[in-house]
Amino acid sequence: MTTDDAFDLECLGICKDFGAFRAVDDVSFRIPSGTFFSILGPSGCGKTTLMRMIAGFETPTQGDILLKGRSVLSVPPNRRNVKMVFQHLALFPMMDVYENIAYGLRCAGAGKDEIAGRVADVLTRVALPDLARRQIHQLSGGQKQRIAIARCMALNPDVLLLDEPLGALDLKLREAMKIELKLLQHQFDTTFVYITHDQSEALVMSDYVAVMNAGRFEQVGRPEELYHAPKTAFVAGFVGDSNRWSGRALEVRADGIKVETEAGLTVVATAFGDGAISASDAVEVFVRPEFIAATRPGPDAAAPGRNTHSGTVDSVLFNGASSRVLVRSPGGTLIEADIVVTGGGSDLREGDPVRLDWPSAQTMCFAAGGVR
Amino acid sequence: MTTDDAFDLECLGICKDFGAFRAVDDVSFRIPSGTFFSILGPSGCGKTTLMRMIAGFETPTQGDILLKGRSVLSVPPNRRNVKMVFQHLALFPMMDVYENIAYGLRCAGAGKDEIAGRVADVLTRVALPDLARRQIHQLSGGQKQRIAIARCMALNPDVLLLDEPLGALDLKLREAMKIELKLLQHQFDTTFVYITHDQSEALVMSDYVAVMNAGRFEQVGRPEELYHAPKTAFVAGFVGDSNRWSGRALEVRADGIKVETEAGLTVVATAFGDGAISASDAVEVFVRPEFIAATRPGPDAAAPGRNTHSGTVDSVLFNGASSRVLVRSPGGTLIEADIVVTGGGSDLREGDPVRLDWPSAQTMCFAAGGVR
Amino acid sequence: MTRDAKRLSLILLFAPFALWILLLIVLPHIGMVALSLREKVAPRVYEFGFGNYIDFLNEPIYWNTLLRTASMSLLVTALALLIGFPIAYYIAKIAGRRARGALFLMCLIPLWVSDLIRAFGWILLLRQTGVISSLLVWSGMTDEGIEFLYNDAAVIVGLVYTVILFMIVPLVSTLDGMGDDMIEAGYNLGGGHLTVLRRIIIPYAMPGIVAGCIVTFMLTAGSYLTPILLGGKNSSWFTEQIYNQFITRFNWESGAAFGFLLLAFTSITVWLGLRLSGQSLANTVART
Amino acid sequence: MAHAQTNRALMAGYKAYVAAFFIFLAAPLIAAGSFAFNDSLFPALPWQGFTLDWFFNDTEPKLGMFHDRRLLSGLYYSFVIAVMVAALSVAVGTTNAFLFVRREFPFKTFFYIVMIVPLVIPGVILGISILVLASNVANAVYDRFGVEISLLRPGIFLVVLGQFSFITTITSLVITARLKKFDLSLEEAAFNLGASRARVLWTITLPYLRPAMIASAIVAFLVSFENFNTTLFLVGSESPLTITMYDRMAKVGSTPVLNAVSFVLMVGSGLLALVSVAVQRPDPSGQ
Amino acid sequence: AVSGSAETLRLLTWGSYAPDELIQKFEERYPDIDVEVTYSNNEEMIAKLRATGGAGFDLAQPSHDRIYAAQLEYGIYKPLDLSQIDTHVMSPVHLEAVKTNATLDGKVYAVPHQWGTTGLMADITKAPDVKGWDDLCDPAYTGKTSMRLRRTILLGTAFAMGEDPFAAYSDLDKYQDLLDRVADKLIACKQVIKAYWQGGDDLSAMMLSGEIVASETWDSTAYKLYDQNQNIVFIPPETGALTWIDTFAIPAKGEADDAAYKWINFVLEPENVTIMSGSTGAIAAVKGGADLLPDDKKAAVKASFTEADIENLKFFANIPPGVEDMEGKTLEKIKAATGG
Ligand SMILES: Nc1ncnc2c1ncn2[C@@H]1O[C@H](COP(=O)(O)OP(=O)(O)OP(=O)(O)O)[C@@H](O)[C@H]1O
Ligand SMILES: Nc1ncnc2c1ncn2[C@@H]1O[C@H](COP(=O)(O)OP(=O)(O)OP(=O)(O)O)[C@@H](O)[C@H]1O
Ligand SMILES: NCCCCNCCCN
Ligand SMILES: [Mg+2]
Ligand SMILES: [Mg+2]
Repeated sequence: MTTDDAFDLECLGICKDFGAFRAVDDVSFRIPSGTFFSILGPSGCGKTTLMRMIAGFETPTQGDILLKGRSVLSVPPNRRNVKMVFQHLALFPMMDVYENIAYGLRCAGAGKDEIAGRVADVLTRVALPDLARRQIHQLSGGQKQRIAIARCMALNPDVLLLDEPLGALDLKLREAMKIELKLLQHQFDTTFVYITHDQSEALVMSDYVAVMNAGRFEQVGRPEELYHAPKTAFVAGFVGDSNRWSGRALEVRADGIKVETEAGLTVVATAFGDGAISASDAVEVFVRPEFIAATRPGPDAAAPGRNTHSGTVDSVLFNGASSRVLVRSPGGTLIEADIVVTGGGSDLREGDPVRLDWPSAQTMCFAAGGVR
Repeated sequence: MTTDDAFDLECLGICKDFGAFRAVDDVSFRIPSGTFFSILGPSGCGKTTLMRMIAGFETPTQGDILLKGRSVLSVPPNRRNVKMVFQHLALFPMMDVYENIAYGLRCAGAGKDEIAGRVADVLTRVALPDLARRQIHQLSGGQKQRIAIARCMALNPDVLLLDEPLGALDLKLREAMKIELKLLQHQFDTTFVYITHDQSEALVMSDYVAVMNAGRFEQVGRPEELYHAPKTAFVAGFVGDSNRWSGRALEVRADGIKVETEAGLTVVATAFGDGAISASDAVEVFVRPEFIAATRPGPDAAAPGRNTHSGTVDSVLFNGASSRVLVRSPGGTLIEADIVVTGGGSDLREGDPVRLDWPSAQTMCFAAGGVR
Repeated sequence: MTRDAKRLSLILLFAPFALWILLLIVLPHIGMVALSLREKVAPRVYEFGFGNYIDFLNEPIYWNTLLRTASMSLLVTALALLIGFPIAYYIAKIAGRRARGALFLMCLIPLWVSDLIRAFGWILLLRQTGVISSLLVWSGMTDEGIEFLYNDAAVIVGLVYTVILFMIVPLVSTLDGMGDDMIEAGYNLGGGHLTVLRRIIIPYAMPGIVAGCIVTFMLTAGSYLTPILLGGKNSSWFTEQIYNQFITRFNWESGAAFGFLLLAFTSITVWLGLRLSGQSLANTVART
Repeated sequence: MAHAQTNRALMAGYKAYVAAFFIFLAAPLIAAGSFAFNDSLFPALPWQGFTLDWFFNDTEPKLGMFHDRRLLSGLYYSFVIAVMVAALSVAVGTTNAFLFVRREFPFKTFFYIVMIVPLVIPGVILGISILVLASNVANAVYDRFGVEISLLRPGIFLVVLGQFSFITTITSLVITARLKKFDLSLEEAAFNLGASRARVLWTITLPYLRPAMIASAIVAFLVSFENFNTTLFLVGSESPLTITMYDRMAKVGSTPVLNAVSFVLMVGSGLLALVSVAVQRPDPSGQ
Repeated sequence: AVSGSAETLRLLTWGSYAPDELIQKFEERYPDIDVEVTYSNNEEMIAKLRATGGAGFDLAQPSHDRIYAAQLEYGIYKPLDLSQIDTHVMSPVHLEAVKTNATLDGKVYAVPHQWGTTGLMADITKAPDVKGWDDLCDPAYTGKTSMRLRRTILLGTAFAMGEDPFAAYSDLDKYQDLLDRVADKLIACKQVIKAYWQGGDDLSAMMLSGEIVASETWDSTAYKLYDQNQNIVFIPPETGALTWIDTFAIPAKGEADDAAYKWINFVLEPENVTIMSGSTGAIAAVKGGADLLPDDKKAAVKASFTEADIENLKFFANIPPGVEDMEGKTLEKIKAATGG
């Protein structure tokens, strides 16, 4: 990873303005060859705009884009070796599967036999060898997905861009395709840049994820890093579920920061992110539900390094393995915790008193006033 | 719950034929007042048809429908006190929010002042008091949702029917609306009949869920019952995630049924459902990922009442609290198990050897050949 | 695309449109207005003046005919709407998927033959010795044939027949866009048939109704053959006046004035209609 | 189940109304068509027996339409005019569609309304205004330069222009509607796959528009074929069929040969209509 | 005109004035000439030629009274080269009549072709006493008569009122006064008539079906119906049948003058006259024209005209500028009046 062309794609200080509005703001990143790279961010944060600049449909206001180490700013979109899978796939409805895949090869001036060979090859690789002569509307959602990828892969792109390609699929299929996409990327061993606003997609599939917000990259890292060591409050809130409380630092101690939330809950938290926190600073505190143990109140006292609170079960959100309980603390704060519901007598029920307990190491505290 | 009118809605042996095709097949159920009742089933199983019969848009081929204890078969749809939230909401685009809500009141002949009062009241209850004069196209998806409910609730219906009202929303909003809908139902204290094909919606919101398949009700029960004590293989597979294996019963023992799966895995399972199982019967076995513990292989031997297998990590699907590991058993079966990924050194990684272990009590075994 | 290329392609795309509108619509109409402002003073001698318009105003026959044409056109429009709406509704909302296409096609059948043949057909049906009258005599309902032709009623029947599909087509296409769930919601919330019709279906179909009415009205007011061929001794039609001015009286100047008056008068009527219904030309006719 | 019964009665009444309506639509055409087979010199009752003479007979007085030179030449001119009008108006309709769907320019809404206007101008007025302009220009040129521009005199060229002037609105609306539904990402996808602009237009966009272009060409053809009001003023010595038939009716006297022509036209148009439905059938792939 | 290559002779004429049989014969004789026919009537011929400035057609056939004013106003005809026309075969009376009517600045613009009359027609079994124009307004025939709402009926009615409209042309005020009285009469008449006919077609249909029993008509139409039903006869009105002569005139920008002259001479040949008259029902303005009628037509003419009737023929007089407009207005007034 020292020579430049070890990076399939590099963006250097990319900005894009639409009139007075800056849609993409100083984004820089480099993607090593063969990586599954996701860009994760809420709707309207500029993901599509960034991708369209890479594909060449928009020109950056500032910055440079390099493919395999060479600037492509002056290369028109139909000459860039970056292929794109569109949100609604954009398969050509007036052509069959074969013609869809052959289209790019024809544009490149490939011969008849070569085209036939490449189409057959790529169809085999997406495990749909028999579908060449199907019409597009005869395909299922998942098959369309794979054909859209095959159409691009037939051209051996340096980078494959995918703009929320699962967005239009229904729930069950989306789950299945998540795993499938990752397998396909392994199979082709090409750099995938994957756009999504669904954090679970990004986490499950990616080698690296960039979290984008309001035109900027907030953090780039492996999924576990983002989840367990978010650098900003935005990342903590956007990646994974959290209880989120605004509050004020009361005291900065060796074992953590003592925080009082707006609703009056006092917790000991650990500083995350770059901003230093001093007493009386406004802070944002995040605790993931799975770190909170909800148990029937017992005799054992608070352990050191843990936050312990009591409350009442407000409601039980049964969802199989992902069941949650909403607990109302005496101050009125609703706290969400993961629980196991077996349907047996030991299950928590609405109105039950309950004790909540979580490590202060898992209580992430950020200086407030950062982005969002 | 002994007098008839303790039930807001009763369906007795409802059938509906479209030509030779039976869309709804002998469905009977009763819904106690104030219940959140969901009908959960795959696409095309007859949910909408059933709901349309309740609303009066279709006439059952057979059976009776009772509202508050009185048959409504001969009551035209505009006189039934059942209101409906349509899948695409069907808000009237040529009227503003106020007029949409006032419409039903006007039809009922309410006076001007009464209408104004009721509209204001119901808007407050859905927490959108300032939106009366908005045009429909100026509302966000979630606001539309709430207006559609408000429009019905303004009429104090006996039963509110909701046909996949979250289907058109995007992911985040859908998550948020799940909880909101449940709160609204509490708030209005009206019987909701909720149609969905998304099991997590049904589980999280409902007091009772009916699982429907191919026109029939497979099982009606509390969410936990369906999840933990499914009566049919269909319910076990449709509600919650599962590892699912087809196999053959080798031996019926006191501590369970010994089953060999098609891929050669031998497990001890517990009989579920009504069909009796004898040796050499074909069976379907289901195990939920959260009951499978995946640990590094250690010295401890298999405990009684548990299934223990070893395998290799095929891939890790990191998804925060819902992370999974795909383990390949020696016979080649892929087994999914929930794991915790902390990002630390103790995490499982691709290629690691691993030991899987789960209770045979949680290994659900159904006689095969049932529906689907 | 560079800026210049963009400009160039815009100009290239705009050119055919501009040529079409300018050469075939704008200039001819300007020419017509200019012609209408010439007064004939002697053979081959003309002067600028409003004489042709003054003649029109001074001659009750002319403006009576114009008013008559306009009011009959409004009547035809209203009838076409009344008759056509249930048909459009049936096609868009009640007929099954298959039947829908077939019925829609059948609606278009009259379009596939010319005005002339349509009128010809009606003459064959309506005349005293025609099919309908003969059927009545044959069935013994009357002793002597009845003349259905040569009166205003015949003209109205013929005109409604000619224009009704221009009412039905836009209605079908707007009603088609209305989900069944909208209507069902109307009933579900307690509306009866009339309420649903009045408060939901009609307001929803309004753009289609207005589009249909505009086209129908303009076509009727501008029609020529049907009123001529089916009309009786009292039925004058304004286009016939225009034709007469041009063709039998060689008076192009006043013919042009009449033409302009017809255009202005019908346009004002349409404009009033749009104002009253709160619609705009772009969102009605364009949608169909 | 009283309400079900009233509903059923209402529905039966409704269906009867619909049936009556379609009888109303078909009646004059059936009348016009069926007298073509009446073995009589006049298209009127009484029925004198069945004959095909009005189609195939080759001698007066029952000269069949397929031997009637003037009707055949009218048919020919109608065809020529209709083909030209269809080709021109589809071409301009297509550029208009691109103009209004793909481009932004000042006063776009205004121009869009202007585009619709020709459809609602009475045909008679379109005809005379074009006639007046063309003759004035031709006269002026003749007076000044002594050159006769015969194209500007009544004749096929003016008829084509006159019909084109309002039929283009129809084709523009049809093609615009289809282009609006076009998913721009299809073009971008083609670009992304390496196609040039021209290739994208040729292989993606135009094929997508093809059904609308064919359907609007058929509509243009039929509307041109049946047009009378505009044509009446612009026709020269080469009369299209409607004018020929009108002259025949009003100036010569109609015989069932006119019914025979009507019959043939109905059959032809019906077939074309079927074709247009077939091409416009919403293809399941349509986005 | 260029000879050698095929040229087209574009005729602008009355329906039936160019029967296929003759056209075929003509094209056989002159293989390099194609004949193309546009059917029209007096008003439309002038309107068309006015629109084209006299272009678009090579030979027109307006009636003799429609040459002078049209030429004066619009210059749509070109002078004829009489040397190219076999004028010697024409009947001198008609030739002279047309020449007088159609000479401007010493140039002749038209020669005669066919003549005929406008008069009345009745089914004698049902309307035995139709004699004069005003009988069409006889209440006894309410709903059973018809007329064409054009200038002919104005003239006929004026004659029936004992006036000579042609004489009144010289004093247009007087003529207007006459027209007003005619209008009153015809407005009152609306109660009686069933409909105004537009062309020969609807008239034939109404008459043959018996829907009407009497009508104003062109004699040629009446002769055709006589073929079908011998009870339907042409009746020259007591005040005299109005007589027209349809002519040959060459449009100002005609492009095939040679062919036009060839056609004129061709149709004047005796055997062709018979064919032509068979088609038109009118009498050719050639010497012995009546004898060249086909036999059935001869019979019909015989059944209709006595010697006295022929003496009493009233030739249409030239229409001076302005009259067309006055008459037009009067017709509109009648049409618009809601009488019957
Ligand atoms: N052509 C344009 N002109 C003006 N603003 C634009 C344009 N394209 C995008 N924007 C704006 O730029 C911002 C980023 O848009 P973009 O489409 O990149 O968002 P996104 O992250 O892809 O969102 P989503 O997840 O909804 O697809 C949005 O606020 C959008 O409104
Ligand atoms: N009017 C009808 N005529 C014939 N078959 C119908 C009709 N309505 C529904 N069906 C059929 O009945 C079955 C059940 O349809 P229904 O709409 O009730 O399904 P659903 O459970 O609501 O599905 P989804 O989740 O996709 O909305 C389907 O197979 C459907 O095709
Ligand atoms: N006013 C003059 C009428 C001349 C009519 N010519 C008639 C020919 C009819 N076939
Ligand atoms: Mg996007
Ligand atoms: Mg449904």
